[in-house]
Parts: sequence; structure tokens; C-alpha cells
Amino acid sequence: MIRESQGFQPFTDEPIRLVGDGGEWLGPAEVDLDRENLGPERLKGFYLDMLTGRLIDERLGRLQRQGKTSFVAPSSGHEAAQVGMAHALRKGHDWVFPYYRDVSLLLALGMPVVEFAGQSFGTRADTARGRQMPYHPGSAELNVFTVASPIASHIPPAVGTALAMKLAGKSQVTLCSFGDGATSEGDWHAGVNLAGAQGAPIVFACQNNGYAISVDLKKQTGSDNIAVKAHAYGMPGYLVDGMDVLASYLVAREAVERAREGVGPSIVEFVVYRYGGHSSADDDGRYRPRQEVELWRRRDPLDRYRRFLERRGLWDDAAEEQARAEIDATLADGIQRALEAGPVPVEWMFEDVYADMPSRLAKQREELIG
Amino acid sequence: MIRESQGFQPFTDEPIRLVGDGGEWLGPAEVDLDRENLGPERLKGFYLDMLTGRLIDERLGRLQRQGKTSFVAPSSGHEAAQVGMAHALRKGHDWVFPYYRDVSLLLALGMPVVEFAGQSFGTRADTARGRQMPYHPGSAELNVFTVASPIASHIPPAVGTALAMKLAGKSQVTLCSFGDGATSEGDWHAGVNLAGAQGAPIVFACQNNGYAISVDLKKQTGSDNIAVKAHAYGMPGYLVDGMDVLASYLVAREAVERAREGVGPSIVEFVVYRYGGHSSADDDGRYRPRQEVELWRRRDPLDRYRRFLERRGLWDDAAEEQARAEIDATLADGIQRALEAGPVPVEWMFEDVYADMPSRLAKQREELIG
Amino acid sequence: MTAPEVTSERSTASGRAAVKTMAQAIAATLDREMSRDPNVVIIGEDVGKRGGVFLATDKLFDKYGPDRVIDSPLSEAAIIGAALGMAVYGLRPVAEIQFSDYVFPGFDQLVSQVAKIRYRSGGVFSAPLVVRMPAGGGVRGGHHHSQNPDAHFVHTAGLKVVYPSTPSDSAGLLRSAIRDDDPVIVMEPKRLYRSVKEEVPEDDHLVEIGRAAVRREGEDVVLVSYGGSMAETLKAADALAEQGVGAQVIDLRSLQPWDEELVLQAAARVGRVVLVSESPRSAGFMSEVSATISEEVMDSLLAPPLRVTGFDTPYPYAQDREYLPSPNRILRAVERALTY
Amino acid sequence: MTAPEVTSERSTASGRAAVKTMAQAIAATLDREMSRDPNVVIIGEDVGKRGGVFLATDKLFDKYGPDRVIDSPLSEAAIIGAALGMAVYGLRPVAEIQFSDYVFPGFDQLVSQVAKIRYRSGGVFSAPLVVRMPAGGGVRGGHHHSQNPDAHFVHTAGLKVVYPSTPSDSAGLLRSAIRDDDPVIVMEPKRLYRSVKEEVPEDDHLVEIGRAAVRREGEDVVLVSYGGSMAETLKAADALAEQGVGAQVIDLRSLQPWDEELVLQAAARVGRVVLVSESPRSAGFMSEVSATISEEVMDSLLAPPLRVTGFDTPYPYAQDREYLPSPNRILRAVERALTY
Ligand SMILES: Cc1ncc(C[n+]2csc(CCOP(=O)(O)OP(=O)(O)O)c2C)c(N)n1
Ligand SMILES: Cc1ncc(C[n+]2csc(CCOP(=O)(O)OP(=O)(O)O)c2C)c(N)n1
Ligand SMILES: [Mg+2]
Ligand SMILES: [Mg+2]
Repeated sequence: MIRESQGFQPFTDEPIRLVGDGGEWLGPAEVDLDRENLGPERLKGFYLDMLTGRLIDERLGRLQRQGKTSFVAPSSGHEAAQVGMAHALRKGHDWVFPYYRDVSLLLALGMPVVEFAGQSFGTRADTARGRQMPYHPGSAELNVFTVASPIASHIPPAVGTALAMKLAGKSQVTLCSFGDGATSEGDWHAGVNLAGAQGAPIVFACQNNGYAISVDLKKQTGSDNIAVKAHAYGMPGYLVDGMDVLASYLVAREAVERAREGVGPSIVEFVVYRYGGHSSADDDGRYRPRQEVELWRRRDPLDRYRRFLERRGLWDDAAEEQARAEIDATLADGIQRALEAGPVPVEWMFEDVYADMPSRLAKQREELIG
Repeated sequence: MIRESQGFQPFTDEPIRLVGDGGEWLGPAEVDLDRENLGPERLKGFYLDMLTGRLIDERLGRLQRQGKTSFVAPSSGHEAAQVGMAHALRKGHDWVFPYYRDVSLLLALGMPVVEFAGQSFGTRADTARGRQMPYHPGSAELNVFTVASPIASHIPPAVGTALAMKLAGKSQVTLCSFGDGATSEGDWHAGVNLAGAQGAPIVFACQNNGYAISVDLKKQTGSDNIAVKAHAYGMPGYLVDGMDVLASYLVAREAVERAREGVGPSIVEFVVYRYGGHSSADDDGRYRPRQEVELWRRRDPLDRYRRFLERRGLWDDAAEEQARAEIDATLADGIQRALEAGPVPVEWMFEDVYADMPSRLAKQREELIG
Repeated sequence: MTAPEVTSERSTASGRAAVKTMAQAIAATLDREMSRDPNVVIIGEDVGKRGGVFLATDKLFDKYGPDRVIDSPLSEAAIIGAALGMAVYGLRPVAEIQFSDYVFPGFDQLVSQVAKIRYRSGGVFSAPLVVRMPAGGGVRGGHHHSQNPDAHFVHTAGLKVVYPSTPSDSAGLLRSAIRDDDPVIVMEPKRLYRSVKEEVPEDDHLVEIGRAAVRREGEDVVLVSYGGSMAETLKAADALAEQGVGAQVIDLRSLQPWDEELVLQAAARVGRVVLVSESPRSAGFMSEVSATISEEVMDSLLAPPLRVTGFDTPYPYAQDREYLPSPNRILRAVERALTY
Repeated sequence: MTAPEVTSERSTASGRAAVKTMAQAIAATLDREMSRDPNVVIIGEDVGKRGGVFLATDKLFDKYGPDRVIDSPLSEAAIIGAALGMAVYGLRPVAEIQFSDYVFPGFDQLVSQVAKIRYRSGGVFSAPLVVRMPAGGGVRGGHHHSQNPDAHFVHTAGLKVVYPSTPSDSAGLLRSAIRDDDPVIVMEPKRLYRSVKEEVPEDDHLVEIGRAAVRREGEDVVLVSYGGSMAETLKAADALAEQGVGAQVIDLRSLQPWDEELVLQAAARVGRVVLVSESPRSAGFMSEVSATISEEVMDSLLAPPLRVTGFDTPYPYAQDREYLPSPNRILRAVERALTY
């Protein structure tokens, strides 16, 4: 299953899984993790990145309930998939087109907490100058395309960067991330189809949490899963347990390298679950039974992977305590600085519409500000 | 292959074919065409309908070159697929969403020549009152949704009628027809996916002639064919020789009845070729070699099927001559009447924008006409 | 045309009435129309069990089931296109677009199919459907949860457009829209969904499409607005009243067709008009009103029609409130009109 | 601002020039820009071997190959969206939409992504791309081959819009658009693609975006138009000249930004303005021009700005010519302006 000559199988009926609920290794016995570039530091790094994602999710959730930020998009349950993707990429070299639920992906890629939080608060710490609602960051340094709310509208632009890479010849890859609901949009199809026709170096990464707000997968599409949709575009579709960080990483890496080598694009479906509501504005009790949430929580990506590390002697309670303390401090500091940066000025509203402000807009600014 | 218990196989690598180039029967020996509702009259009917399509195509092409109509969309090479579809439907009971190349489909469904031609000429014989360019007809009596130019924009509405049918409970089916290029549009995906999710009684019928104007299938999509795209929607996709009228009819019929019985939607891909340019405005010499056209012409659906009929003693030169004479007379008469109906009045421009003309439009009419 | 009546905040309709928010008034109207006419069906994202993200379809799924309250896949093209197909077949679909900002993936369906099917078929087919959409800013949603695409619809021949500002009008216009034989876009000012309550008649209360309402009488200046900006416009009028300036306030309610007669009469009578809309200015709907006023009654004008609108920027996040026409901005325009 | 210069039909640029149709001028400009800057790429339907259905990309595929002249699948969302991605990456894509009527499946990409990427990223990303599209009627194409969606673009903050009327301006504006750091919609009046020839400079001929051209001088009335309707507007001006009426004719050339300064000066000086556009009237671009003129110079007007436009119907087939502003309709409006 893992890295045989042909690599992972696309179109499996069951998600590819390498670590069991008890943390046991399910992959082929002969696999040498070291040779897979998975030494102890990297293995622990996965955990630290997931823990960071979990803790910022919880922290921003608290801030939102306290009225200190206007909106959050919970991502607990998605961490393994996102961290797996992040590690599969060459940071700052490859391009990433995230969606609003990708906080673990972005922090694992190296986005400073103060930037993520600054964007959420719309303060001067926001590199985007307070232009969008929370959870819509971007980064020039990291080649992270600024998140846009309209679902799937980032798919065709992501393909555009991948086409440009073919011209530039710098062995770059684009990773484009989205949810299960996104696959129903026309723009999703338009973009994926273009990538297939042109053999663009791109990976389409779907975090399938079974719901688009309240709409479950059965109402979303007639296919059994998302990976199978790759048939329509002549590319492989991999179905992965997205709560298994090793499986997520290794499959993502294979898809990314496949693209980098010029073999072509692929779809990777990460099967995940979001523990929280769709957003802080949601009331998920209206559409999902509590038992379902509890059932999925038992497959928690952090718990499971922590057991894996513990079995290998790479983690224990002390390490956990220390890690939490350090991450907490980092998060608290970044969030604090983001808040303290202070509000953006009103007149920024009129800037960045065009490279140069047209006289019409200058007049409108005057109208408001005098 | 044909009507075994499970019916035709979806997702075959090669198109389903029942009649060979020499007119020989390729299907299972034991098939009883009579039992398949294919008595001599019906078998001859297929041929007559194809011949009608071929002859009107040629006739309108001539009129266009003489400057008597502004535009034609050649359909020679597509007749078998279209006639097969038409016969698979309950005329005037089922709904049909055609595209601009469907003249054989529409005439076989029973659209009077004077109506088709009237629409093309934009005269008073046009039931749509001169509103659209040629090859954009529709019919309330036949439940034929008026053709619209924007490719694939009719797919979601077609699905809408099929959803409505589920409520109405009259065992109706919608057939939605389009070309290979159409499958790249976002609206195509949006519509087909909705049908799959809702199990709508609809058949998506693709006439794959290998080109969307000049863009060949390789540039259009990464998949090997169109039928395989059905995987993405959890429905069967049938690949059929669309220049074989019997295969086209029987597969279309199976898909239609499958929908009627509530089993669900499907995609049927008819492999065809257009002998002419994309339209009278095209110059296909720029993108396809002449030899390619000649090669496809050898599989001509009329020639092949005529040989099939002749082998069975159902057709001969005399029958051919008589049929052509009769069809020519019908076409000449319908076209003549369409031309003679005369131009539509200018003031019709302002009508049918809304059920009642708003005062704003009445004023604008006055502005023009006084 | 009859003299404009002042429509009071309390409904004037006879029969039973209940105090409702706008969201509740919409849900109740959908419920009543669905029980009246089995052809009325709902399609949209999360309109089922979730009851819509603003609860405008609350409880309808339980009552009418999945065939009449259809949770669509995440595709606005599918929603609008399927609604058209259902309408052509003979149903009366009410489509919900979750936010008006998300109408654009379905814009081709609206512009190329819905708006033109009657015309292009010579009247053989028609599209008696409704597309409801929460619109407008003031909810800290940034530009993809705050926009007002009304001008795009008004510019598209074949569509009708309404944009109520009160619970009662929301009910009455929605009901008229459902019963209309043409496609009607119903824009709903989302920042007023829950903030105002008023008595909403429970009977067959209809508000005629194309008819404006006079919310205040006054002879010094005419304020014309609609939708979310009505709140600020009324505040401005109140402030003017305190200064002894009489402002007639017109709530357009319908944008296509709009009540030209009422507006032109008022403009001609008073001579000073301020046009308030939160939509972007350039080629916005108020440009149309301004141009029409000039064309028709320029002789009677004492000042040019002045626009107070959203700015020609994407809708911002941090300046969520500053983007909107404020009472102050309206007052400054009135000042200019009065001293012109 | 300098006094408006009369731009003659013959190009005033120095250097080599050749007589070309508009379609030829566009193809030649694309060729020169592609050879100048390796980042310029083309994407669209049939732009490859076919050379575009109007031959605006003729021979470029042979010269620059499939990586720089990309035949896209049949999807306008893919075309515009991919162009955006390429632009964000650092290329200078020129997308072709086969007919402006078919921009709508890609409208969300334009409105939600292209127009807003600079704003929403705080200037971190930008979209230096061009979307070319043949537009307008008069080719017997019915409503899906004849529309003018210019108002939709003008209403969308973040987009620039140009609409030339001559081969030389087509070249100069396209070149400016390619070199511009913001997204520019280039609308091309398809009925003039092959009907007019003129000398087009072969050097780095640029026409500034936002600057109108005066095509005729006159002091009795100002005719403002652009794109396809320039032909009819000039005919009307000629007819007026024969009657001894002097019409200044302004070809806007750019709609966003548009040359307010020139138009307002002319309006103030002459006092009578007729606005000619083939786009639908309601909330069309000329409503914006009319509203702005009133707001800024109403005092100097002797008559209201009058619009002569396409009608508020879908574009018809049988009345292909009658839909368009004819010289006669323009003359009737001038008559009204002169006798107001
Ligand atoms: C075009 C568009 N339509 C509707 C919405 C409203 N909306 C926001 S998130 C969402 C569901 C997305 O579901 P999915 O893609 O599965 O991602 P998830 O939130 O489950 O991670 C919807 C419908 C939107 N943002 N954009
Ligand atoms: C939305 C849209 N984009 C572009 C066009 C222009 N156009 C007309 S037909 C056509 C090709 C269609 O190809 P296909 O679907 O394969 O059908 P065929 O003509 O080959 O039968 C194109 C690009 C259009 N009509 N609509
Ligand atoms: Mg989801
Ligand atoms: Mg084709």
C-alpha cells in the first residue's frame, strides 16, 4: 500500500489508513519510516502542528463567544489532513489555495499567529488591511492565495497558477484545498477539468467532513465519495483517512510529487469530520444527532496519533504538558499582538481598488471624510 | 449485450455497436427485433427520419449559401443518434431539451418543417415570433424547450423539469441533448450533479463529434470519453456508436425507461462526427484534415443502415427514390410556407418581455414607432 | 393615479395579524403560500432541516417534506436553473440564494435562461419563479456577505426586482412575487431580518409590485430609498423634521418596475430630490432614477437629483458601517440640495 | 486639462503604420505584445489553430505554441479564473470570451475573484489581466450573440472597461490594457471588426485608458457615445452639419474610468447633451453619465441629458437593426434637446 513501486492505489473503496484507532501501525510491516523522510523530529512535528491547530481553534472559539472576534470556522477534527498537506509541500515555493477552514494548514505552513489573528480581527496586524471577515487570510511570502468566501471560486485561479508554472519551469506545484460541498459548484468542475485537459501540476485536496453546513453528502452528490469524481477528468482519485496524519501526509506527498514530476494532477479526498458547528453562526443541532459527533470524536486525529508516538517512545505526558504550554504562550502572544495593533483607519476603505486611486474614488473619499 | 436481464453494460471501453459497416448484425444472434418493438415499419421509419434529417441539412445549407437564411448548424453525421433518441421517447409526453444541432431529433419527434424553417427564417411562421437566430426552435405541444445559444445553460433547467415530474407523478422523463464541448461548462456539472443527488428521471444525451468548434476532445477534457464522467455522479454512463441507429435507439430506450421506472438518471454518449463545418460561419479547414472527414464519412449512418435494411429485404433503390421524392416535397413545401409567412412586425420586439408590457417598455415602443 | 397615502408602520390590512420579524414574516408567508398552492416548492442550500441560515424556511421541511423543500447541492446554477425548469413545467418554485453575493455562480442561469425564456420562446414558455436572497451590509460580513447586486438585475430585461424594508412588505411582496407570472428577484435586507418587529397580516396580504410607499410627508425635499437604507433615511428625515425641514420619504419597495409616477410627481412638486441606496454608485440603480428624473421633469427641479450611495469599492470589512449611507451623509446631501 | 484635440481618423502616431481592419489591428497588437513580453499569454476557446472565430488571434498559435496560446475547454469560468491565477503568478494573460454574451458563466470569476483580489488581499496580490470580448449587435445573432454587458462591468469596482470604435484605438487600448496593472475588460464592437479599415501605427502606439476622443467639433449639441454606436452617432452629426447644426461628438473609448472632465466641460459649455449607447437603458452606463452631468453641471444645462439607447428587451433577432440607436433616433433626441 505505501510507496510500492506504483505508489498508493487510487479509487479504493475504503480510505487509505496507516495508523489504527489505538495508534497501531496498519501499513506494510517492511516500511522504513526513516527512509520515508519521517524521522523522530518530523513525526513529532506533525503532532505539534496538529496540537497548534486544535488549540488555536479552541482559543478563537472562546474569544468569539466572549464577543472579541466576530466569527470563527471550527476546524477541530480536520487537523491531520491539513497538517499532512502542509508537510507535503515545499513551503514558500509551492502555491497554496486554501479555504476558510484551513487554519492548521496555514500555521503548519509557517503563517505567524499574529498574521492569522490579525486578519481575523481586521486590525493593522492584518496584511490584507482589514478587508475581509475572519478566517480569510493570505500571504505573499508563503504563496498563499487570499481566501475568498464564494465556495469553489478559487479552483480556476489555482489551476491558472499551475498552468503558469508549466511556463516558468521551476518545478512548482499548486495545492488547492476545499470541502465536499465545493465539488458541486460549476467552478470546481471548470477548474478541475481544465487541469486534467492541460496536465497542470496541481493537487485538488478535498476535506470531506460529510456536510456542507447542513447538507449531507447524500444530498450533495450521487457518487459514493469525492475521489471517484477524478474519473471524469482522467486523473487518479485517492481516498484517504483524513484523521490519520501519516496516511494524509504520505498520500498528499505522492500526489504533490506526481504533479511536480509532470505526471499530472490528481484529487485527494481526506475523510474528516468537524466537531464544531459549521461556523459560530451555525446551530448544528438542527441537522446532526449528537451521537454522530461523539462517534467521530473517538477517531480523533490527535489522540490516535499521540498513541502512535507513545508506542514508539516519542511522546509522554510531560512532553504533552510542555508542548501545550509552549503553544499556548505562542498563541496568546500572537493574538495579543494582533489585538493591540489597533483598528485600521477609515480611509483605507478607498485604497487597493486599483493600483492608483481614480479621481472618482478620491472624490468619494472626500465625501465621507472631508 | 442487448436487453439481457441487466441490459446494456455501462462504461465499456468500446462503443456499443449492433450493426457493422456492411449492414451486418453484430448483436446477439438470438435477439428478436420484433419483440424489441422493432417491426418492419419502425425499422424503415428510422431510415426515413434519418433521410429527412440529411436532406433538410443539405437543403438549408444550400439556402444559406444562396443568402436566403443567415445561418445553419450542419448535422450530417449525427442523424442516427438523434433519430434513435427521438424514437426512445413518448412524443409530447416526455420533455426534450435539445441543442442547436438537433434538427433530426426535432423533426423525428414530429416538429413540422414549416415550424423549424419558420424559426430559422424568423418569419411569422416562427412560433417564437422571430426572436432568435436560426436553429433555435422550441415547441409547447411537443414539450420541447426552446433552444438557447449559451452552451450547457439548458442542463439545469432540464433537471428542473425532471424534478417537477417526480412531484407530478405522470411517469414522464426528460431527455437533455448536448455536445462534447458542453460537458466542460460549470452548468453542465451543476445540473448533472443535482440530477444524481436527487435521482431525477432524466437522460443526459451527449453527441460527441470530437470537436467543440475547433477544440478536439483531448484539449476539452482529460478523460478518454464522456460516458466515464457518469462515475462522478453515481450514475451509469453508456458509450454508444452514434452512427448506428439501432444501437442508439436501444441504448437510449433503456436509459429512458430506467429513468421512467424511477431507477435514476444516466449519461449516454453517442460517438458521432459532423461532416460539415461547425456552422455556416466556420472554416473547419483550419483545424481538421480532410482525410479525417473522409474516414468518418465511410461509417455513414444512412449508408450503413440502408445496407442493414437491404439485407433484410426492407429497402431497395425504388424505395429510396420514392422516399427521397416524398421527403423533398415535404421539405420544399414547409420551407416555402415558412418563407411566405412574411416578416414579423417591428413592434413585436417589445412584446413577451413580461406577461404584461410595463409602461416603460410601452414608452420605448412609442419612441421607436411613434 | 391617486394621491399617495402615507403607509403607517402598522399594517392597514383587515383580518388577523401577528407581530413578526422580517424573517418570521417570510417563513410564515412561504408556509401559507405552500399550503394554498401545491405547486409552490422551495429549493436552496440548507433550506431543509436547517430551515435556512436565516431561518426564513424554518419548519417547512418538516411540514412539506423533501420533495417540496429541496436541499440542493452547493450550486447556485443548479438552484436557479432547476427552479426555471420547474417553473416551465408548471410549478411555482421559490429559490433561495444563501447570500446575494452568491448569486453570481448562477448569474448565467438568471440572465441567459430565466430572464429570456418568455421572450425567446415567443411567450410559449414562461418562468413564474421567485429568487429570494438576503442582501446588503451592516452585518460585518466583508464583501462576500454584504453586497447589493440590485443594479445587475434591474439592468436585465425580463426580471422583476423587489426590495422591501419592513416585515409586512416582505410578506406582501413575496406573496405577490410567488403569484406573479414573471420571474421576481426578492432582495431581503439581512440586517433588518431580526431587528424590527411589526404587525404582519396573516391573510392574503399583497403588496403590488411596482408601487412605492410614502413613509413621511414633507414639502421641502424628497428622500427616495429602499431596502436596508430606509432605516437611515427615516432617521435623516426625523432629524430634518426637528430642524423644521419637511422631507417626504419614499420607500420604492420595487426596483423593476419602479414607481416612476410617484417619484416624478414628488420630484416635480418639491424640486429637490436625494436618492439613497447602499449599492455601489457607478451605473447603480439610483443613476437610473436620477437620469429619469432629469429627462422627465428637469424644468421643475430646483437642484439636481443627488445620490447618496455605497462607494465604488468592494464592500469592506473593517469599515462595515462607514460604507453605508449614514444619516449624516444623507443630511449633507439634503443641505446641498436645499442650498443649491 | 488641455484643450480637447480632434483625433482624426488617420492615426497621428509617428513611425510605421499599415492599413488594417479592427480584427487585424487586434491580432497584430497581440503579436507585438507577445514578442515584446514573454509573460503575455492568450487563453480562450478556439484561439489556437482556429485563430479565434473572428480571427483576432490569427497565426499566433503557430508562432507562440500551445503553452502561450491556450485553447481552453468550453468554460468561461475556466478561462477567466485561469487567467487570474496566471496573473497572480506573474504572467500577463489576455483571455478571450468568444462573445460577450458568454461572459456570464464566468461572471462570478470576474466579480468575486478578478475584481476583488487586489482589495481583498490588501494589495498583496493583483490581477494584471485583460479579458477581450466581441460585443454588440447588428450581426443578426439574436440575443445571445448581440448583447452589451458593459454596465455590469462598470458597476463592478475593481474592473476597468474600455470599448474602442476604431482599428487604431483597438490597438492602442488593447496595448494599454495589457500593460495595465489592473484587470481591463476590452469590449470590441464586432459589427465593426471588418467593416472599417484605417492606418494603424505599428510601433508602441498607446491610447490612455480613461481618455475620450473628440471626433467632431460643434457648439450646438454634444453627442456622447462609444463602441459600435459611434458609426450611427457620426452619421447623425453629419446630418446635423448639413442642417447647419454643430454637434460635438465625443467617443468615450473608456467606460471605467470614463473621461468625466472632458464630458462635463463639453456639457457645461454647450448645455445640451445626447447620450448614445446600444446597451439596454435601465441602469445602463449612460444613466451614470446622465446622473453625473446633472450632479456636476446642472446649472449650465439648457436641456436634460437625453439617452438614446438599446431598449429594455432582450436583444431581438428579427429587429436586429431596429434595436440599435439609429441616426434618426439620435436626431429626434437632438431635436428635443435643441427645442427644450
Ligand atoms: C458560492 C457560495 N455559495 C454558498 C456559500 C455559503 N456557504 C458557506 S460555507 C458553505 C458550505 C461549504 O461546505 P464544504 O465545501 O463541505 O466545506 P466545509 O464548510 O464543510 O468545510 C456554504 C453553503 C458560499 N460561501 N459560497
Ligand atoms: C457559454 C458559451 N460559450 C461559447 C459559445 C460559443 N460556441 C458555440 S458552439 C460551441 C462549441 C460547442 O461544441 P459541442 O458542445 O461539442 O457541440 P457541437 O457544436 O460539436 O455539436 C461554442 C464554443 C456558446 N455558444 N456558449
Ligand atoms: Mg463539508
Ligand atoms: Mg462537439
